[in-house]
This record gives sequence, structure tokens and C-alpha cells, in this order.
Amino acid sequence: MNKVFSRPKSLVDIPFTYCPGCHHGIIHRLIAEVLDEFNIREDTIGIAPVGCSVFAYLFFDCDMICAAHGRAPATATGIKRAKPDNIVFSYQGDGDLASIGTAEIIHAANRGEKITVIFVNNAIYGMTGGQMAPTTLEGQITQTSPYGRDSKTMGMPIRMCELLSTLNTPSYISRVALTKPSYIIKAKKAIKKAFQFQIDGKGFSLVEVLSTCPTNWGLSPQEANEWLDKNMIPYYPLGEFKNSEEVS
Amino acid sequence: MKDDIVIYTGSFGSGKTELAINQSIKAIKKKEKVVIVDLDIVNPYFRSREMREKLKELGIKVVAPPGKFAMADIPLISPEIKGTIQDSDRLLLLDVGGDDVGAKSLASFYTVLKDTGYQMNLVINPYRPFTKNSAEILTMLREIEISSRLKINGLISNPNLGSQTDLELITRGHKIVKDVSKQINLPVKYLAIEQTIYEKIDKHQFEEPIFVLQRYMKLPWDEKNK
Amino acid sequence: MAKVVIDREKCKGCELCTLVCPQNILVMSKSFNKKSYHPVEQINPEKCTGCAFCAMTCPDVAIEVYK
Amino acid sequence: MAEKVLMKGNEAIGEAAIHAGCRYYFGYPITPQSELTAYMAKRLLKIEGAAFIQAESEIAAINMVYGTAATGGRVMTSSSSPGISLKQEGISYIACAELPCLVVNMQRGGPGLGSIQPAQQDYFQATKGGGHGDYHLIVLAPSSVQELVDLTIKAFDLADKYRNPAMVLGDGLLGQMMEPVEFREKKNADLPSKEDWALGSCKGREPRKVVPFNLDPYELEKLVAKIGKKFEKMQDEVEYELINMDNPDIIIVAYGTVARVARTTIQKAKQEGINIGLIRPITLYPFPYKIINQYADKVKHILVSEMSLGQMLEDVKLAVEGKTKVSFYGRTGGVVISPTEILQEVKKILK
Repeated sequence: MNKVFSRPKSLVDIPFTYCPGCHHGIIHRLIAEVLDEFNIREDTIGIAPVGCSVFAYLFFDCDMICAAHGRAPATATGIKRAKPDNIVFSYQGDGDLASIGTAEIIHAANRGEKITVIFVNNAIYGMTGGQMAPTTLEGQITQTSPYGRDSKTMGMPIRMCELLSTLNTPSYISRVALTKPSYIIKAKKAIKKAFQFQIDGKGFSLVEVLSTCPTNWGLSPQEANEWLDKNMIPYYPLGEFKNSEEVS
Repeated sequence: MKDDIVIYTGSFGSGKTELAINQSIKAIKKKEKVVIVDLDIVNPYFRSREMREKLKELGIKVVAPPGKFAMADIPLISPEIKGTIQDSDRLLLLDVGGDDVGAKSLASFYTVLKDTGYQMNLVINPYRPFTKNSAEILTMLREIEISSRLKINGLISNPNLGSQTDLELITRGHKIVKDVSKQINLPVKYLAIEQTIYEKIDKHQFEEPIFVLQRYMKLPWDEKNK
Repeated sequence: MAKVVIDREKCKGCELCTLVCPQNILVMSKSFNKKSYHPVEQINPEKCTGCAFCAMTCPDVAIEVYK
Repeated sequence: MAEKVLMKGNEAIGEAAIHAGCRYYFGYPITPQSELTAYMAKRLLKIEGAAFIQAESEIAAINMVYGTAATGGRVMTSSSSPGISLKQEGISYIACAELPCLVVNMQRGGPGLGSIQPAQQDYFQATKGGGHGDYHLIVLAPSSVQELVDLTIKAFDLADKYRNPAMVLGDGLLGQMMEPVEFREKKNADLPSKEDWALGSCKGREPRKVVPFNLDPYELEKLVAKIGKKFEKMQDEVEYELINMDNPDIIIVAYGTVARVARTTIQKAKQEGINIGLIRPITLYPFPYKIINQYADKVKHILVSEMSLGQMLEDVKLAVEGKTKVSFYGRTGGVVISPTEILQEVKKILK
């Protein structure tokens, strides 16, 4: 018998710090698999954000740096410009990328920085205990939208892929989910493509991963998956928003 | 070519403002109406507007953003400028900001200036970065012409190293300017030499007229005249 | 002939793998692991096809698959 | 000897940085230091492998610096007062991660948007940390364009030596004025290698982690204490200039532009038979407490003069330990002090 599925080598063999059912672990694994498959682990520098995945630096078996909240794209820029031969990826949550770091992500994308961004959107602030995120859905109850997100005063959830796709320079932008194996297979392909774009020196790539936060959503992991399918996917459609290799 | 509109362009710190101020003070002795237009939208300090009060005493008008806006770093083009250009019977000195970036402020007056005619000087100090040799000077000249939409028709040689200027240095720098002059067939209108140095040197060796320059834009430790 | 190997200690008992198993042969154990979770375990191992859906879905990378 | 060039202070810093091997600049324009950003663009965009980015904000710029610093690249940013405030979080991260970089602050009048005229109001911010947490910057205060060159080069070396961010603290006047400068042959300072900590490819070694935090307070305490030890060691780097210190009637303590003004005051005072000494701190952190303390025994009065309401004044008072009288003369908001004003103040004191 052959091993057909095992822990990727680019993932350090320690338990994750995430809550049961949280999708961060799946995303970590997918990234690590891609690093393994491209054999780029030793040349990769990763950037951990502030948020639940602040400890991501412990999990990837490559050089890592922790960025200030929202500034990962700027830090990634500084690294990539100094080390153009290394592969640089940032791992960012929705507060990090779509709120405090909006300027940094838009401008890194617009400059066409040759980096890969993995954007984890779970529609809530996990680390600080479940406050409203820029991607929190309309009507969704959080600590800071206790009566539900009211679009009249809190705005509508930001669709980052769509927003970034209006820029000319990014090479690859895609949104994926992880609630079923078929989605996970697609997510892996998207992440792989995003890194491929960087390896080929083609420019900025970003994959938004819709994910769950069972703890702060107050749902079981199964219910959380169902909630994501029912509520998030209709508002955040899956698919490729930008692929500079395909002629539109 | 009209000689009562004189424009000073050149790289940052080439000496445009000092030259314009010096020329205005020299001219007011012979002419009734002398106006300096401070078109410097790129420099925050050391602009001719800082001399406004002193020049006013001498009867020279400085056109620059009024009052408190004078100390701002916004590209304020005074509404008086266009009228002053079209006005006649006055000597008009246009002190422009440095490099092609500063010269851009001239472009909006192109339609007026092309009708009135003008003298446009490129002030050159070959001891400044980016105008160290003829290749660099020519690049600067071209860039200024493109961004100002105007033609440079004369060079002013202003070779100096501030307080450390001496004859040898002037001679060496001036030669660079003369080489450029020959290369593109533009006259060197004059060689500017700071007064304290001028007094000490033998000036008969220069073919071009010498303009003796006084330093008006002083630093605080030079006890600036307010 | 296929086989899954579950790392009982890594499992956080989220149950996501049990939902994706086409053969319905993953169930939660009655016993606890050291972290006090009920880890997942396999019943009727002969039914396993080695599709690896469970491993793919596991957020804690606690499952290995052999085929 | 190298050729002399007539340079604006801001340009001189840029050329000095390139001379020192800096190949990465990230900044955002702000008066009165924008010429430095423009100069770096002009130069670095033509150097193979170098990087210049006009960042989307000062915040982004300092975080780009953080990234490059982590790879061991010689990197800098520059700004003026309000922009430096925006960089503070990033500077604190860099200090915590023990990475070297240069931050240039060409100060302008504050607080708030303030004015664009030269000031010395960021002394506290520069020397006492500036951002959050327990740290200091190495702070060098030039008072001529040549010194902008020399201290920029030195700041890079000190940053590397201590793996700590360094700051050149100038002001708008120093940035805008022109003086002849030369770029002397670079002596290769004996600096520690970056090979054992810089991020890059981890082939043949353990992966490295740059982590500017530790959630375990006892562990963080250890880290901060280790950084603190560096600040003790830095005290060896104290640098100052003594002028006319032969039995003066009064000593002025001033840095940067005001020290330059005070030199003229000294000349003027001599004509009137008044003997003024000047202690000019060149390093503001570490501060030359010792030398000021020594002279405090010998003189009846010390006058601190700054373009602020009195910030370095507090360090001078700490240095003097009450041994002699300390007075203050300052102008603020971007007003530059004149030699005559200081002389008048001296006369008032000596009366």
C-alpha cells in the first residue's frame, strides 16, 4: 500500500492553535502542499498577519516574518524587492486585509508586486472575540453589530476580489471555499495557480478563501459549513475574477 | 525676442532666485517699474517672496501668493501673473522653480508668453548634482523646455561651491558651461560671480560679461535681514 | 484495499470528516484523547475506498491515507 | 580627495545613503523633505537591483522598510514630523524585531499639520522611543550639510552594529540649504555579519522567524531586557562638539540648526567681551549627560536653546543634577532663532 495522503513537509509537525473545525488548518495545508509540489519551501518567505493566524509563522517550515496589522502587503513588498528570487506570500484575514490594511493591499496589487496573497474571509473578527468585519454580512450579528449589520450605517460587506479586479495590474484573483471536497480541490488548484504566477514572475496574485469561524459564529463546525454555503457564497460568488493568462 | 520679460530656469539650487533678485535691484536704478514673479511652486524655503518686504522698500514689486499663503507648500499661482505679463512698460523677472518639475509652472502661461516674447535663461551651476557635465546639462535643458513649453535662448554661468568658491573653481566650471554653449549654439549671457570673490580675483581672463552677485538669501546664522 | 490512519492526538473532534466520508465509516469515538476531545475513528475499515475526502477536509491534518 | 559638490541637505542625505550602500528606499513625499524622496527616485531607479517605491502612505513605507530590513538589505525611509508620527508603529516593530534601518526626520513646525518651516519639536519623539514599548532609536543630529552626509553614513553603520533603527534628526532648514560637500572614501566599518539572522533561502539551515512579539510576558520581558542591554552598550557612542570652552561665562547647549546659530552668537559676543561656550550634542540618543555634568561644576549658568518649547532642556537638567542654573530660550512653530536673540538672552542672564 502506498501513502496517498499525508502531511506536507512544508508544514511543521505541531498541532495548530485553531479552534475545532476552523478552516485555517485546511488553508495552511493547501499552501504547504503547493510549496512541496513546486519544491520551493527553502526559497519561500511567508508573512504572518495579526489575527487568529498570528502564529502561522510557527506552522510553515520556511522563513517567516510577522507583519503589523494590515501591513503584510507592504512588508511583503519590502522583502520581494530586496529578494526578487525568493517566493513571498502573505497570509491575511479580513480585518487585516479588508479593513486596516485596505490601502496596502490595493497598492501592492496595483503596483503588480510579484507576491501571492492568501486572504482568509470568515466575515468576522476572530482574534479579538467576534466583532464586525468589513466582510460581515448584512444583518449578521456580531459583538459590534449586536442588532445585525445595518447597511444604512455600517455599509455593505466589501467584496475584495471584485474590488481588486477593477485594477489592471493584478495577474490572478480568485475566490474559493472549503466546505466540501470538490471545493477544496478547486481551492488547491487556485492556490497553486497563484504561486505559479509568482514563480513565472507574472505579478500579483491573490486567493480569497471563504472560511468559517464556528466559535464566533456560535455554530458547530457542520452548521458553520452550512451557514457559509447558504449565506456567504451567494454574496461572495466563487470563481476566478482575474487571470491574465486567459484572454477575455 | 523681447528683453523686458526675463525668465530664470535651471536645476534646483542653480541660483535662479539670487540672480532674479540681484537683477531686479540693479534694474530699479534705471527703470521705473520692476516686477519679480515668484513662480516657485516646488521649493518650500529660500524663495524670492521671502525678500518681498525688502524689495518693496526699493520699489520692486514681488508677485507671489498673498499673506499667509506665502508660507504654504501649495502650488499657488497668483492671479496677477497673467496681467503682469501682458502689461507693458516694466521689466518682468520670472523666478521659476527648479528642474523640469518647477518649470512646469510656466507652461500655463505659454499662450501669453508666445505672443509677448521673452528671454528665457538656463542658469547653470556645474557643481550641482544632475548638471555636472554637458550631457547632464543638455538633458536638464531639454526637460525644462518640454515641461515649460518654452524655448531657452540663453545660458547664465553660475559656477560656485558656496563659501568655498575660488578662481580655479570658477574657471573650471565656467568652461563646462562654455562647452555647452558651443555645442548647442546658445550664448552665455554672463558669468555670475559673488561679490566677495569678485573683489579678490583677476577678472580679465573671462570673455563673457561678468555679473557681480550679492547674496541676499541668507541663512539664519548669517543674521538674516528681516 | 485502502486504509486511513488517524492521529488521535491531533484530532479536535470537529466531525467535518464524518460528513464527507462517502462510505459513512468515520464516527466519533466514545473515548477522549489527551486534549479531551472525542477523536474520530474508523469503523468497517474494509469499506474504505481511499478517496481521501476525510483527509482533505480535516483542518488539523490528522489523517493519512494509504491505498 | 573626492570632488566637492554643492548640495541641498536633502539631496546630500540621499547621495550619502547610496554612498553607504543603501539600495532600498521607501517613502512618501512631505515638505520640507520631498527633495530626498525625489533624489532617491532619480538615483535608485537607475541602479540595477535597487528599489525605490513611493509608497501609498508613510505607514506602508515603514513596513516596506521592515520587510527589506528583515532580509538584511540596507534600507531607509525619510519624512518630516507628521509623517514620522505615522511611522511610529512600524519603527516600534523594527526595534522589537532587532532589525537595522535608517529613518530620516527633517523636522517641521508642529503640532498637527503645523507649518512647513524648520523646527526641533520632535526631540522627545525621537529620543524617548516615539512609538509604543520600551525602546530607543539611535539619534544623530547634524548641523551642516557635510554632517548630514557623514552622519547618514554613520547612522547606517550604528544601526547595523546594534541591530536597531537609527534616526538622523535634521530640520527643514538643513534639508533645504545648500553647502559644498564631499563624499569621502568609505572606510569599511567593522560590522557584524547579517548572515546569521537575515531572511532568505533556508537551504542548509533551520528556517528563521522574525517575530516582534511574545505573548508570554516572562518571555517578552527577557526579550525587552536583552534589547535594553543594547542601549546600555550604546552609551559608548556618545558624540558631541565643544566650542570655545576655555573658561566661558556661560555655556549654551544646542543641537542642529540652533547650534549653528549659536556659533554666530559666540562671535558676536566676543566683540562685546562676553565669553560663551557651546556644547553641541551630536548624538541625541545616547545623550552626552556626562560631559554636561562635568561642565556643570565649572560654570554658573547653562542656557539651553532649541526651536521648541523646551525638550532637550529636560535631558540637560538631568545631566546637570541641579549643580548649576539652567535656563531656556526657544522659539517654536517653525520660527528660527537668530544669533542676536540668543545674545540678548545671554546678556539678560549675565546681568
